[in-house]
Amino acid sequence: MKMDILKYTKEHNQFRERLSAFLAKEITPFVDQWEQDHIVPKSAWQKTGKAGFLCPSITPEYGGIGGDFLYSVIVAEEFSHTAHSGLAASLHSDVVVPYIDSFGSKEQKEKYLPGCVSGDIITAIAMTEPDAGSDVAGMKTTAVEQGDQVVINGSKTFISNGINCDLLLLAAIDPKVANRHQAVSLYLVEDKTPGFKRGRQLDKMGWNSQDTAELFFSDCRIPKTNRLGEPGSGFLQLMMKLQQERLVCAMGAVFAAERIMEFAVDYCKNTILKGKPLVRSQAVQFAIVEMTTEVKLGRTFMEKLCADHMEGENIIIETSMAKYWTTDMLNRIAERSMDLCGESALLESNIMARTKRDVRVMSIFAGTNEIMKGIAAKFMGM
Amino acid sequence: MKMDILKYTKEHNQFRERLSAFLAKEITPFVDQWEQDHIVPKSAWQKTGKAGFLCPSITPEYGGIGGDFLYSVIVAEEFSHTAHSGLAASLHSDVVVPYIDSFGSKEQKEKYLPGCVSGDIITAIAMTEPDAGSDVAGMKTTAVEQGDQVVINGSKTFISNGINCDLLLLAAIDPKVANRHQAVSLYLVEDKTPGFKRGRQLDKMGWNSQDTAELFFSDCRIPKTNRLGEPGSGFLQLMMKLQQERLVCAMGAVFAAERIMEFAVDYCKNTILKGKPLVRSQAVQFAIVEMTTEVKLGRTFMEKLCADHMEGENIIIETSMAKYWTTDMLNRIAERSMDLCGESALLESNIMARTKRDVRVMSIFAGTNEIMKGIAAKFMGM
Amino acid sequence: MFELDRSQIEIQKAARDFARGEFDKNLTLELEEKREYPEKIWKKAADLGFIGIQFSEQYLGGGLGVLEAGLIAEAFCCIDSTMGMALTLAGIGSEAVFRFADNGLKEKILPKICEGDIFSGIAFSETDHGIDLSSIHTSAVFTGDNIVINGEKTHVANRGTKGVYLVLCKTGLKDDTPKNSLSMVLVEGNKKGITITDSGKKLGANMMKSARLTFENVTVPATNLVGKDGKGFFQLEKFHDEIKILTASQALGTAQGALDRAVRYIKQREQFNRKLAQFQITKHKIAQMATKVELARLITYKAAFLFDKGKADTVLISMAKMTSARAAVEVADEAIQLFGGYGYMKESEVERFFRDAKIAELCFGNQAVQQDIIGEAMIGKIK
Amino acid sequence: MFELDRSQIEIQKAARDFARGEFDKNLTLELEEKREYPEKIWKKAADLGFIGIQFSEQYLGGGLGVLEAGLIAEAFCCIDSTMGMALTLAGIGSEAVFRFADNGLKEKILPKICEGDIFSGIAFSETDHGIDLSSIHTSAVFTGDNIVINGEKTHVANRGTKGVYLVLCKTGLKDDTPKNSLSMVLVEGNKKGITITDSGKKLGANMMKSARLTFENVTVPATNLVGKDGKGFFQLEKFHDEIKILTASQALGTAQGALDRAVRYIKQREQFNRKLAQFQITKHKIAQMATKVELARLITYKAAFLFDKGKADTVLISMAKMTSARAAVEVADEAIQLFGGYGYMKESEVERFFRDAKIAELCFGNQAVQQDIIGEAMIGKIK
Repeated sequence: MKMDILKYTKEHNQFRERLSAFLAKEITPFVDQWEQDHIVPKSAWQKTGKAGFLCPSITPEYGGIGGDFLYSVIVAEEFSHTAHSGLAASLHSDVVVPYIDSFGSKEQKEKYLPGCVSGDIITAIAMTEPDAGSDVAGMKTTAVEQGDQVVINGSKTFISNGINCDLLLLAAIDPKVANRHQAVSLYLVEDKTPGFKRGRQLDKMGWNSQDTAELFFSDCRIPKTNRLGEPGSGFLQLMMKLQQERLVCAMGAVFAAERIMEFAVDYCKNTILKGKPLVRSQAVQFAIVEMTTEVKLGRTFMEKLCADHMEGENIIIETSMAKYWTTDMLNRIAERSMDLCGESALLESNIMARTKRDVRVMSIFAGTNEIMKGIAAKFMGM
Repeated sequence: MKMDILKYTKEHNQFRERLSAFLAKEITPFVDQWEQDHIVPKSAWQKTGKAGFLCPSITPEYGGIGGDFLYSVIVAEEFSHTAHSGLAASLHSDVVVPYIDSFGSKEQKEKYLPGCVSGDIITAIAMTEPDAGSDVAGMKTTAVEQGDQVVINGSKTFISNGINCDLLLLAAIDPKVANRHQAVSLYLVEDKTPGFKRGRQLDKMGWNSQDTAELFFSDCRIPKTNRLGEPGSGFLQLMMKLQQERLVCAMGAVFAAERIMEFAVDYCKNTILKGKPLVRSQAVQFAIVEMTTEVKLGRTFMEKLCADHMEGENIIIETSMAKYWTTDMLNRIAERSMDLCGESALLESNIMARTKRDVRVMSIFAGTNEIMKGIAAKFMGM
Repeated sequence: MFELDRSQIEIQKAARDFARGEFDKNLTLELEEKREYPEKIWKKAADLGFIGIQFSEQYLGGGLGVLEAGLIAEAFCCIDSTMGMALTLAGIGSEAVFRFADNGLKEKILPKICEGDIFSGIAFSETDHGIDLSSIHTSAVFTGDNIVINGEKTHVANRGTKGVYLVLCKTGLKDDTPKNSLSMVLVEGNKKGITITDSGKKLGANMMKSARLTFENVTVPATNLVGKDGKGFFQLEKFHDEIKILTASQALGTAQGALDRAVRYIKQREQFNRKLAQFQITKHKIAQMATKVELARLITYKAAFLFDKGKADTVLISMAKMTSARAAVEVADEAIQLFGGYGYMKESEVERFFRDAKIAELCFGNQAVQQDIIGEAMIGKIK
Repeated sequence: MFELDRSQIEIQKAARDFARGEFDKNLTLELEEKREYPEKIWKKAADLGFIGIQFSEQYLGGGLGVLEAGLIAEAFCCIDSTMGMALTLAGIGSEAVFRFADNGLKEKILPKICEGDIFSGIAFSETDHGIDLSSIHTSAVFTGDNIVINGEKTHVANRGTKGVYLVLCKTGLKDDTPKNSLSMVLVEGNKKGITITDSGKKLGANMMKSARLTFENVTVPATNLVGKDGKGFFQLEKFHDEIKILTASQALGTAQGALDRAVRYIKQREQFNRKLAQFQITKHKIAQMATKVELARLITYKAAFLFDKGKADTVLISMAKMTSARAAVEVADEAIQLFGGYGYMKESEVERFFRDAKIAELCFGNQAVQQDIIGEAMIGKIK
């Protein structure tokens, strides 16, 4: 029997089957419409939550199932079959909500977590700023504590779920603290808080079903109790959560690459050119073998990192490497698959065109791949 | 604790320590001389065998320790520290001798295996022919059975251990059998058999301590009892052993790449240019991160395949992929490391020059990487 | 050697000035979204002689060469790849009319193309995957003074009825090889029997709609035969020589445009208290991009130069098309990366340059097809 | 445009004919193994005017340009990369004498170089890693009519005493920047105080021994100063322009030679009952190799052409060196792969072409150094 790096139990497998059936019925049929609408209806989030597929890591106390990280892997893998990014379940469940779960007070958790699990609260994380990009230390949005309140001023951009979000995890700095890394705190900002305004939804190369937006804060006041943890602990909190964020990116990249390969192999087996299926061309065969090899390398590495991550290991170097390598790999594969599809890949009716547009962002978001390499170099002592 | 794909026991670790000490004392100090001599003395093979480091998989009945495949992994890894190819322990222990062990008669095993383990018998495998290369079906060397004897005619080339070998595992065809794949048998040919002549030792790009040679057979007569298994079973025997051969190549490639990275990182940390260590250059940092990432991907994949191989799984597609990818990766890394070393890499006194020359052959031998891709494509149903 | 002459430099400058003056990012984004053709700019470009510059003056062309046509395509695409492609391809197919048709047909068609009165499109492929000459089924049957066409074509750049289509038809018998049974016929878009089905959005070049065209007993005069009956295969090869040079030129401009935008951006964008341009990795990326553009330019110009000298070199042309399109794809992709999150936004333009570049790479034979051509020619006969 | 003139084509042909007639694979393998210089062939090459063709006729040169010198280097390396490099580099460093020295020194040295009487070598680097101008410690002190040199140099191509070395020295104060404190001095190899220590085998180019040279109170006449005192930095830049073009030319020839050998081999080698050349993958490899060679040739010729016109373009030269050397490395590497097991044997030649190509890539600045140069120039000033 082949050696399994990730050990799924019967419960995991049943969860996967339920999810797969749910997606086929409630999500996939609507994706084309959402891509045209440039947004996913909130009701879809709620359906997903009510069905038990959001935030599986949250304890039953707050409505979750208290599952291990394998549930997150399963969600990411099954969602890859829907070939869309609008209903960003991994972002919500495995990137944003864990901040509240790990660093939130009991009151914050009681207030927000059940809604996050049920899909009534859609979250977003607001880090990136127009002038700062991946550079946390260059952040300009300020949060000044005044009595029981915090006054927020500034703007954020490229925020996924920016239109749909009901709750925002916002990073801002205290302008009075000189050391930029000690100046950052994370805040929970609710939708409809006065002074918090959504900017335009951004027109992107891809991810058309995803509502990415600019956000503006003008004397936006939130209660001080909406700070996550102690003042100035934001940078540390981010550092603690980035490992999982990068791993989630790597998972998404590997799963997306697997979906592409399924499509490409199928296309090349079923498309006849000069009387022969494309796969009879040696160049096509080699391309498919090379791409498949890269995907397998990526999957094995990613699975190994998931296992280490579940053991609580510090694998910041490896996850930075995995994030850059798997997303670059995904982009290579998305493009090479287009080459295999020839001119049919130029039509948007061919999934390859959308896929290539969609995956391009992955080597940019969550810290560009250049940032990833810089981080790895730093932690390798260079 | 990090998840271990390969589970080493205390016995394994002790074996590794003994081997490491042995190599540091008995092998590494002599490598430069052997590189100049273009051969390793037989006595070094014997020392290695007597110390218990050849053929660890052979059962105690024939002198081995009956170890699992992890011992082979350990031997390959520790030998990589000696940075030479002449004393080709993996080739002997994990590629050639297993044919005798798996397909030999009791008499053959009794006669040869103890010597293989002790290092008194150095083996070589003779498949490749001047006009056939990686194409088994194009083989021209004939073996005709006459009474109790087999008469061999033909020639072989690029045979590692070609000069040193005491016992040759020879593939030859029966010219009377029309189906080329059913015509192949494997034979054991002893040194000094009349009609078996060694040709010149070949001058190569690298692998200078390795005695690679041409071999000629002119009415060379061996007893029929030196056939391995039934007549015509050679092709099948080869197929059954190629998985391990390819895996051994992948192991060698990964370990060599790790040695290169150790050297390159060390070089870049300790070489000062314009007043700064080379690692302060961003381009150097990125290069090292990228190379390290590739090596880690290769190692994880290779370890996973070792684990599957030990479970007896059919992983012919994956080992073909691993052989091509890891050896290509090794070549990329050997060359990029030279780039990091600048002009010092041009001097043979810098290990990088020798390493690059040495590793180049790995994407060619044991079936070129193009053959590997063809095999993977075939077994993937294309 | 290696230098443009004064007239070429002037054409280059004129094209650049025109594009800078007329093209507008917001208009482009709007037209791309709506998939509409830049009619007004097309007319102006035609008025100034930028359309059909390689056609003889007797047909109102510029009497110049493919090199000059390429310089215009490059300049246009450098300023805006989508607009540039739309204008460069306004008369696609008319090149074949100019090279192969008899004088009557040329006089009928080419002046209108050069004046921007009608467009032209090619109707070659019958499968979504792309052209496969062995499976061209659209038939053209000569009936006295007419030709009657039946069949279906895909990947046709289409702008409705006001133009002509160059249709590759089977005029020989069913079992004839493509080499002696294909012909090119010019069909007016307003002919009875043509049905146009929009193919929907494309990855790029969205100012040009793509469509599936069906021909049902479409009848045109026999004088609409372009070139010789049964010589379509060879005419197609020659047409591909010319159109691949123009595609390489578009890609070259697209690459240059993406590089220019990247250089501008990194000089003003700060990260970690330094300009992006100050990071060694950025410098190296720019160096690689600039080198790719330089190489694409050299080989594209050389291919055009030889074509105009009557020494069209199919191998070199395939190399130029492959090199230049790859340069465009890679340079635009790296530009997106340098722009970071902003690069993924339509506003940044570079993501569109990437999409348009990929079109250039996949059309008229992807890399594998070019390599088949080059490899076979390099190897030559095998004993 | 894009075409050599008749005289250039003749030079190219003459160089190719000479190399085909004189070079011999077995001799090459023997000399490489022994690390010996092809003295006899060198003399013949000099007699025929192949050495110093870019020097004026008054110094017995050919009165032609770097383009012509490059054509010779290319032709030689195409027939045999190791032999070609040995001959092309026979006078390395004398280019600086020709460009910067005063007439007296030129008359003293250049005719001997062109006649093949003496060799010339460069002594720049002081670390094994390569040249680092900020740490040049070898001092040259003017004492009346003489210059006294002390220091140590590495990576010096050396052929004993019968030649001259171009030594980069510090003539300014210890803390002066390289820009105003370096000078070039010509030193005869037979001077007292020079100790030569062989550096042993190299990856390639083994007909030229490399050595470490120490200078202990080596005294030469003040007239041996090459160019201006303190201008070594700028002279070095210009020298690098020229030598990088020649290196690109050698690499171009090496790439072409490896491609030629690969094409020959695949047409006769059979696998699985077909010629290697008949596999699609082989065709694609050849197509990629041929395209790389074509691009390398275009940019190398352009760089040389501009140099000879007095418009030396350092960015383009860096691109040419990088592109051409990379092409040589990649093409030779692919040739090894196409040759299979035989490619790993010295007899096949292609493994040696690879090793020589890698030398070209690492000398005079590896890829990273070229990219630093190109990137900085492309980006220009940052506000």
